[in-house]
Amino acid sequence: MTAPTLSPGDTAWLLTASTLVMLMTVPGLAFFYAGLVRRKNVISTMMYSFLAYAIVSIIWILYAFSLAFSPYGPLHVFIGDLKFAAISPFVGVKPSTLWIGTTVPAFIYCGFQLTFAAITVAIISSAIVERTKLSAWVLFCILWLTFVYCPVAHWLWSDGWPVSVLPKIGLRPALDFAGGMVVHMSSGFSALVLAYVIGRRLGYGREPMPPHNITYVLLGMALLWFGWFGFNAGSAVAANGLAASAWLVTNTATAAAAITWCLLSWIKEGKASSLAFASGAVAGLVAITPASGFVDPLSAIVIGVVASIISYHMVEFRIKRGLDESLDAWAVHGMSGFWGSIATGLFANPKINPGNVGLIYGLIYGKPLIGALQLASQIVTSLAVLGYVVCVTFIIAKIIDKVVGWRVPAEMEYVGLDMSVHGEEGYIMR
Amino acid sequence: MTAPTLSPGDTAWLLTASTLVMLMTVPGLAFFYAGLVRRKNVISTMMYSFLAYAIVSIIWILYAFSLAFSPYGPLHVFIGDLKFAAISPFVGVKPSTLWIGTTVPAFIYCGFQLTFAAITVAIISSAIVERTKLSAWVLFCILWLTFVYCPVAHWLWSDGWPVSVLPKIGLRPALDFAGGMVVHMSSGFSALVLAYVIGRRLGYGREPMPPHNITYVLLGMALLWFGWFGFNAGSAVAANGLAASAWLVTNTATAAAAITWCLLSWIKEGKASSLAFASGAVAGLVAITPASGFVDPLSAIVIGVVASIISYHMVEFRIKRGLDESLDAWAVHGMSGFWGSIATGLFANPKINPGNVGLIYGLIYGKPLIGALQLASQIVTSLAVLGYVVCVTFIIAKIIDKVVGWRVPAEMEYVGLDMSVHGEEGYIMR
Amino acid sequence: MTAPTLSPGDTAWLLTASTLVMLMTVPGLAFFYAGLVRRKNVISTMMYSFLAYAIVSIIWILYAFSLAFSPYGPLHVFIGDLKFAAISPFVGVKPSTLWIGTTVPAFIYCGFQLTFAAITVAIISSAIVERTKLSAWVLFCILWLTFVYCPVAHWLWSDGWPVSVLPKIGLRPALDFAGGMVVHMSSGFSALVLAYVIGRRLGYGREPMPPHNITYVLLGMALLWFGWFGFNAGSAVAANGLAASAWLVTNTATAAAAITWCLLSWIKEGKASSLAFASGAVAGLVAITPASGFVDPLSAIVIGVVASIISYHMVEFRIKRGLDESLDAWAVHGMSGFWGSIATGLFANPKINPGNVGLIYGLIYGKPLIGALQLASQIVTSLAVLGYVVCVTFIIAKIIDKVVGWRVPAEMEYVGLDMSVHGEEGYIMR
Amino acid sequence: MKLILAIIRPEKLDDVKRALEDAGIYPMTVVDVRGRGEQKGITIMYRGRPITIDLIPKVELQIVVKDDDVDKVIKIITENARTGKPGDGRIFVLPIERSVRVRTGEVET
Amino acid sequence: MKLILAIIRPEKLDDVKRALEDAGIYPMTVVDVRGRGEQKGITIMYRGRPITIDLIPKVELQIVVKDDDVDKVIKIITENARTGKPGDGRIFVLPIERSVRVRTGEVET
Amino acid sequence: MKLILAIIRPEKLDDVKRALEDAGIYPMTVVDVRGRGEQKGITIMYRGRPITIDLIPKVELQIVVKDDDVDKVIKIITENARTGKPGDGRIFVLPIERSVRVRTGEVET
Ligand SMILES: Nc1ncnc2c1ncn2[C@@H]1O[C@H](COP(=O)(O)OP(=O)(O)O)[C@@H](O)[C@H]1O
Ligand SMILES: Nc1ncnc2c1ncn2[C@@H]1O[C@H](COP(=O)(O)OP(=O)(O)O)[C@@H](O)[C@H]1O
Ligand SMILES: Nc1ncnc2c1ncn2[C@@H]1O[C@H](COP(=O)(O)OP(=O)(O)O)[C@@H](O)[C@H]1O
Repeated sequence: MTAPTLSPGDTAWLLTASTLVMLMTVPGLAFFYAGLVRRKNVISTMMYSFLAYAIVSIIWILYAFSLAFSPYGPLHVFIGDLKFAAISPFVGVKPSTLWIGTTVPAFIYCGFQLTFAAITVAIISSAIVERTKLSAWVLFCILWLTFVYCPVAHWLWSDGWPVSVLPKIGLRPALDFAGGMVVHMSSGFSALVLAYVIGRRLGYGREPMPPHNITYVLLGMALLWFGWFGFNAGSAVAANGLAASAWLVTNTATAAAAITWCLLSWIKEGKASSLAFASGAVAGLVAITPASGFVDPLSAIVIGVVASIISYHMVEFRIKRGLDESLDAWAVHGMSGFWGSIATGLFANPKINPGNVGLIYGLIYGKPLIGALQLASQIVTSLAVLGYVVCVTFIIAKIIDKVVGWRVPAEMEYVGLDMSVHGEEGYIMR
Repeated sequence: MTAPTLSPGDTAWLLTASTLVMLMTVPGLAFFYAGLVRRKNVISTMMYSFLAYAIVSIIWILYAFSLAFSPYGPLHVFIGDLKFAAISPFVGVKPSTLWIGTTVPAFIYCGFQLTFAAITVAIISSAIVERTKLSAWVLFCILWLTFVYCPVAHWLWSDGWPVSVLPKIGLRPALDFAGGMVVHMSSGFSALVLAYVIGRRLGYGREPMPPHNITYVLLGMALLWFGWFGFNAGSAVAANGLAASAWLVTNTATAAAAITWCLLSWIKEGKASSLAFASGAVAGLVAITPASGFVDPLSAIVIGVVASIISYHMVEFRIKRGLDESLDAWAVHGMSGFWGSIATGLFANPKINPGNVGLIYGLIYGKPLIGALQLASQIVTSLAVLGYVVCVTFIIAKIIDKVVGWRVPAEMEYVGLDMSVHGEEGYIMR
Repeated sequence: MTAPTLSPGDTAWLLTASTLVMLMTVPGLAFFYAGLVRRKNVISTMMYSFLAYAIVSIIWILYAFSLAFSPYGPLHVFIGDLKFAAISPFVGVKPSTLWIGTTVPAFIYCGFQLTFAAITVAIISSAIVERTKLSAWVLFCILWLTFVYCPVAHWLWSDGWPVSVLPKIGLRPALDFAGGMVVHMSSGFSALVLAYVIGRRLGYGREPMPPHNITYVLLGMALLWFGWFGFNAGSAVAANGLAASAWLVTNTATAAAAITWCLLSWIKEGKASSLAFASGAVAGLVAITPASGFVDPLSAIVIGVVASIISYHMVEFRIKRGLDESLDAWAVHGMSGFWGSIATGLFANPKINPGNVGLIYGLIYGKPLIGALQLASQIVTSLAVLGYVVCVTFIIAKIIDKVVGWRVPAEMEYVGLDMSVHGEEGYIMR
Repeated sequence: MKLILAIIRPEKLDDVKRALEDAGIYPMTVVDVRGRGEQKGITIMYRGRPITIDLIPKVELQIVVKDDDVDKVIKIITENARTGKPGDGRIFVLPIERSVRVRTGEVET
Repeated sequence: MKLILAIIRPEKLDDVKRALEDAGIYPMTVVDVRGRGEQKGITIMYRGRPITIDLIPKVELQIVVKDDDVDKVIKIITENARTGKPGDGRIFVLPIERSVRVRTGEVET
Repeated sequence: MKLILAIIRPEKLDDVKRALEDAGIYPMTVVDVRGRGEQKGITIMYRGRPITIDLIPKVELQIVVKDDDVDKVIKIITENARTGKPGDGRIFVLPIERSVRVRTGEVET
């Protein structure tokens, strides 16, 4: 096999896209979440995201990239091996046919994927804010990345069973363009599990806990939206028509979802809440993620609208259940990620990505069976991801609870983690 | 005609540039404006920008892109038709010769233009802050995009009379590289009209209304400057020498204008105000916009310096007239956009963009007539844009006033729109 | 010689990288520093950075680019001439073989370098915050850029003695991929000199001067990290494997350094300070800068860890000496820049950048002499830069002290520079 | 008339406000303050070292009421601001000599 | 000496300050507070539902003056802080027992 | 009991707090305020023009103490908040009629 040729244009876009996705966590997610908590935990909440990014950055290089993306090894249907650990044996300045990005240097493919792994871990921190030990979180980052993210990423994006085994049993390879299952379902459902294991914040439900800085939430939302163009359009791993299409549908679904949730809050609560707009935007971004390389702009509108409707009701449901899944990663990432993964099996349009047909376009273009099989693959894989993630995260969470314990003492929680854990005060405005 | 070939390098740059321009509105403009208002309206002011972006995003896909950029239809000298509505018939993953960006996928050309339309609408919100109903603004976004932006964009950037008819009557095609007329004159003069129709904020002129968060204004300015490289250098619709030139003159004019306005405030008011610096930067960015694909760096300095001098005095004039055009979109965008459009006819240098000569380089290179004709085209088109925009915006504004009314009740205005409309408080710092 | 061909891919990346580096100063550095000072100086601190950027932008075009990057002139071993002043004689829309970026238009090479010069000057402002006249700072920007930055940049990146003379005397050309010496050592040591000449803030050491807004420091850190991908990966001046490698090692060293400093604060002070994380991130970014085009990811971990350990102790040392080098540019930029420049001579790996071998890989690959010579060149050049920068900055600082004076009157310092110099209040939160 | 200064936990403000409303006491002025009581703040053990956070955010209510209402207001505040843990706060009663309504200029007593 | 506590609209602070200056009264301490009067805040009709915003930002002036100046100061404040609409505020006068200047330690009365 | 209102420079808060602690006085409430004294703020010459910054950030301590401790507290504050330059601040003493501990409801006197 001849060595693949590096494309400067594709490489330029991957360098840019990786940089954009990095910004989503540092500081996008950090500000989004920090704005939602009480002032006394603003630093702490940001640090969960920053530390997640930094820890994943190191581990990714050391062994996680290899685990997730090596197509070799005895368990390669489930997870890769350590052939590319410490990435020293493989010199990454050249492209490699091992990965989808055959026209870009392997180093930046590795870096691009690194930013995905990092944000996935960081999203989970939304469930533990205002009450959790830093040491428990650090431990969780390492374990979860290794035992949850690496396998699931391997399944969908390397040589895992949803792409290698499903076709052999008559189904279609499962599609997850930019991480509806790998990133959003996995982080969202893990957040739910953690919230359950860790328990509620002191005073939750009895005392008001309003977001202390909505402008930061909106800044975070904007940076997420901005960076998400790198996330979705970057997942084409080339500067081509598919990237352009992903760019446009990403924007479309997000706008539709933001307007929808904002309208819901206007109609149902009498106020056009800006947090509703922000939540909607994120729900739309999440839902379009798995579909962004397959659907057309009109379908994107539907995907966005439905995403907001689903996640809106899931938030209500979560609150009614009295669960302190504090910043709603489950309702927004988990459930809209689920919806987007299913929607990919409904709306995939072969005019956008030749060969990939969802049920609806299958019916239109006279290939209903292929469409139905695609939908089936999406459902099967989503449920498998869901099940795996919930179980393994539960085990990890329980182990950490036993070993170091999740919660800080009550006085620390009362004073706030900024002062008690970090010895810092977010703002001194006097 | 052979199908154009996609260039990965050009596509990479357009994907990036579109993403950068998106950031200018979400959250650039939102923070710039929100910092300038009183604390009680910080959320509301941001939401005008965010909603404008979201609404334009949807409408652009549905029909506005087609209206603005379809070269077909019976009125194509004035406006396009609906041939590309809902962009489903045209599959945008390939480049198209219909648009200037023949080496990039049509989807991203559409997306790039979307971000321009969105920021143009959002700029106008600066005139209505702290006193306006959300419903009126939503309605305005839709009507103004359709009846003002689409035609004017069509005139300059598709097949409109300034590029198709003017040459036939002996003039030169009017030049507007990145939107001096389409974006800045149209939004700036519309802001003036709206301010006039809506009237002043309660207490305006009697009570102090200082900007509540100058750091947000400076953040917004910085993000605008940053994103504007995508705006101007992206308007080359290729990663080429013209883009590089646009990048450099954009930075140069902006720096010159920022220093100039800052100096004016230092000399005239005794203080080197940071808001002066920020206003100057925006004035410089605006003025270089139409010229950025035509002028050299030394001319950019002149364009920037003059922009700040003009806009500075226009702000003074506006205040003296007692008009509450609250955040000076007219003085800065309208008037510096006007100046930049004229300056293009003065400073266009054929060494930068072959074939395009302004009056000054016409005199230098012995082609004074072509230069003079170019200047004439710039003046004629600018005045036409100004006249059209003012009239149509006035009609739209009056209709909305009759149908839903612009102003919130006085108590809502007193309490602030964050609490009364959005049910939210921007910061809870206690 | 045939004219070089423009590469759209490389150009796309340079346009992007330049834009990213611009963001590092405007507003990255501005927010980083402004968060660290007291509330009453937030505007003032930002304005030092913004003005530095604007002033450098103009002077760069007028003559500084030529001084730094013209390979001609009688003193070309030391500094360039004015052949490219006002950049009018050279039309920059085409690539030029005069500079390293032969596949990108000269205009964007000039623009890319502009952003480096601007941030270098802006970093120095960290030493003068809360007590310095604006006029003195403006004067300093102009003089320092001319007499310190231009020569030092010329030495390493054009035709200066470390690359042209050292090889002739048997050493290796000194390596500074993205500015360990040119940017960080020069700004860091200049900050030290300025702090010494200007003296301490009133009440320094007696009164608490806690950072007023740590969220801004973290925002600034994040934007620096983000933009630094443009800084380091952009310094490949192409979208190639080297850029990809620089991207990945930049992220790796930064993460390692951030974790290290955070751990140091956790262990030594009992708190995992977020400022420690931020300082570590910057130290890592600085240290990897000169090495980013030469080393592999594992070496990057070592470089990052050591950078934090060094800079951590230098901060302690600085405080013990009672020096008010207010925001520790010396300890972080100066000393980690020094370390990174030496580390390049230790860890350069020829598998990353063929032909460049540091001592360690020299020993491994059996070329210990070349490695040792490289290390020697790094040490010699670093010390020369250090000596030159300290002397010339001292002279400039003293001249300014005589001519305009550095310090504002005590009452202005007490009230804060925002009110007294800029006539503005950063936040009005009431 | 008396000025009641009540320093309470911020998270109890809503409860106290609601209870006062129910008793027909609407007017009040609220100030964000920081404070410490006799415990010298809160002391936490963190990684084996004691840490004292000495000024904790509190809310100060300033309520001017007729002399007859003082006991009622104090009772409502104590009952609704209480958690039983240190830091619940203090109420001080100060004499008021005169009270003027800005809108009308009228003097109340 | 008396302590005058005046709770007024923030947007009237400049006017009041200027009027006090003109009368030779410079010293004052200003506190940012939130408050509600007898109206229980402001009630707005929005999309057919009533919304009550109950704690509105106010400014509290604390001015210590000689007994003789109390009436003058009250008059100036009421005149300059008045809009005639609910929410204009209240002025309370409290007795001061002693006043000490930190710079000199001297006691004033 | 008395309420001591002490308006001091923010940068002196730590010193004053520490000195009070050393004297066994822990409880206090701290309010961020702005103020001006008889000097009408600070006047600066800038580029040949006088500029007056009139409301300077200050910190107001509110400390309720037994009558016997008043002199001691005043002395500690004056000594530790003093720089000798205008703007050092003022201390006012107000009478307290009653003091109630929220946690226990007990009345102190
Ligand atoms: N003597 C005092 N003077 C002024 N403020 C006080 C005094 N005692 C308590 N406070 C205020 O009340 C708050 C709570 O007091 P604290 O003593 O902790 O309550 P308790 O001991 O009754 O549980 C303190 O944070 C402080 O603001
Ligand atoms: N009895 C009171 N005790 C404490 N503060 C009060 C009282 N009455 C009014 N205030 C303060 O004065 C502000 C304005 O009072 P308000 O009653 O609305 O004015 P008015 O009824 O005289 O027009 C309130 O927001 C509150 O801060
Ligand atoms: N008469 C007063 N009433 C209320 N506050 C006062 C009064 N005098 C001084 N203050 C407060 O004390 C602060 C310092 O006072 P200042 O007069 O400057 O101190 P001094 O003159 O004793 O040096 C002022 O900023 C203000 O907040």
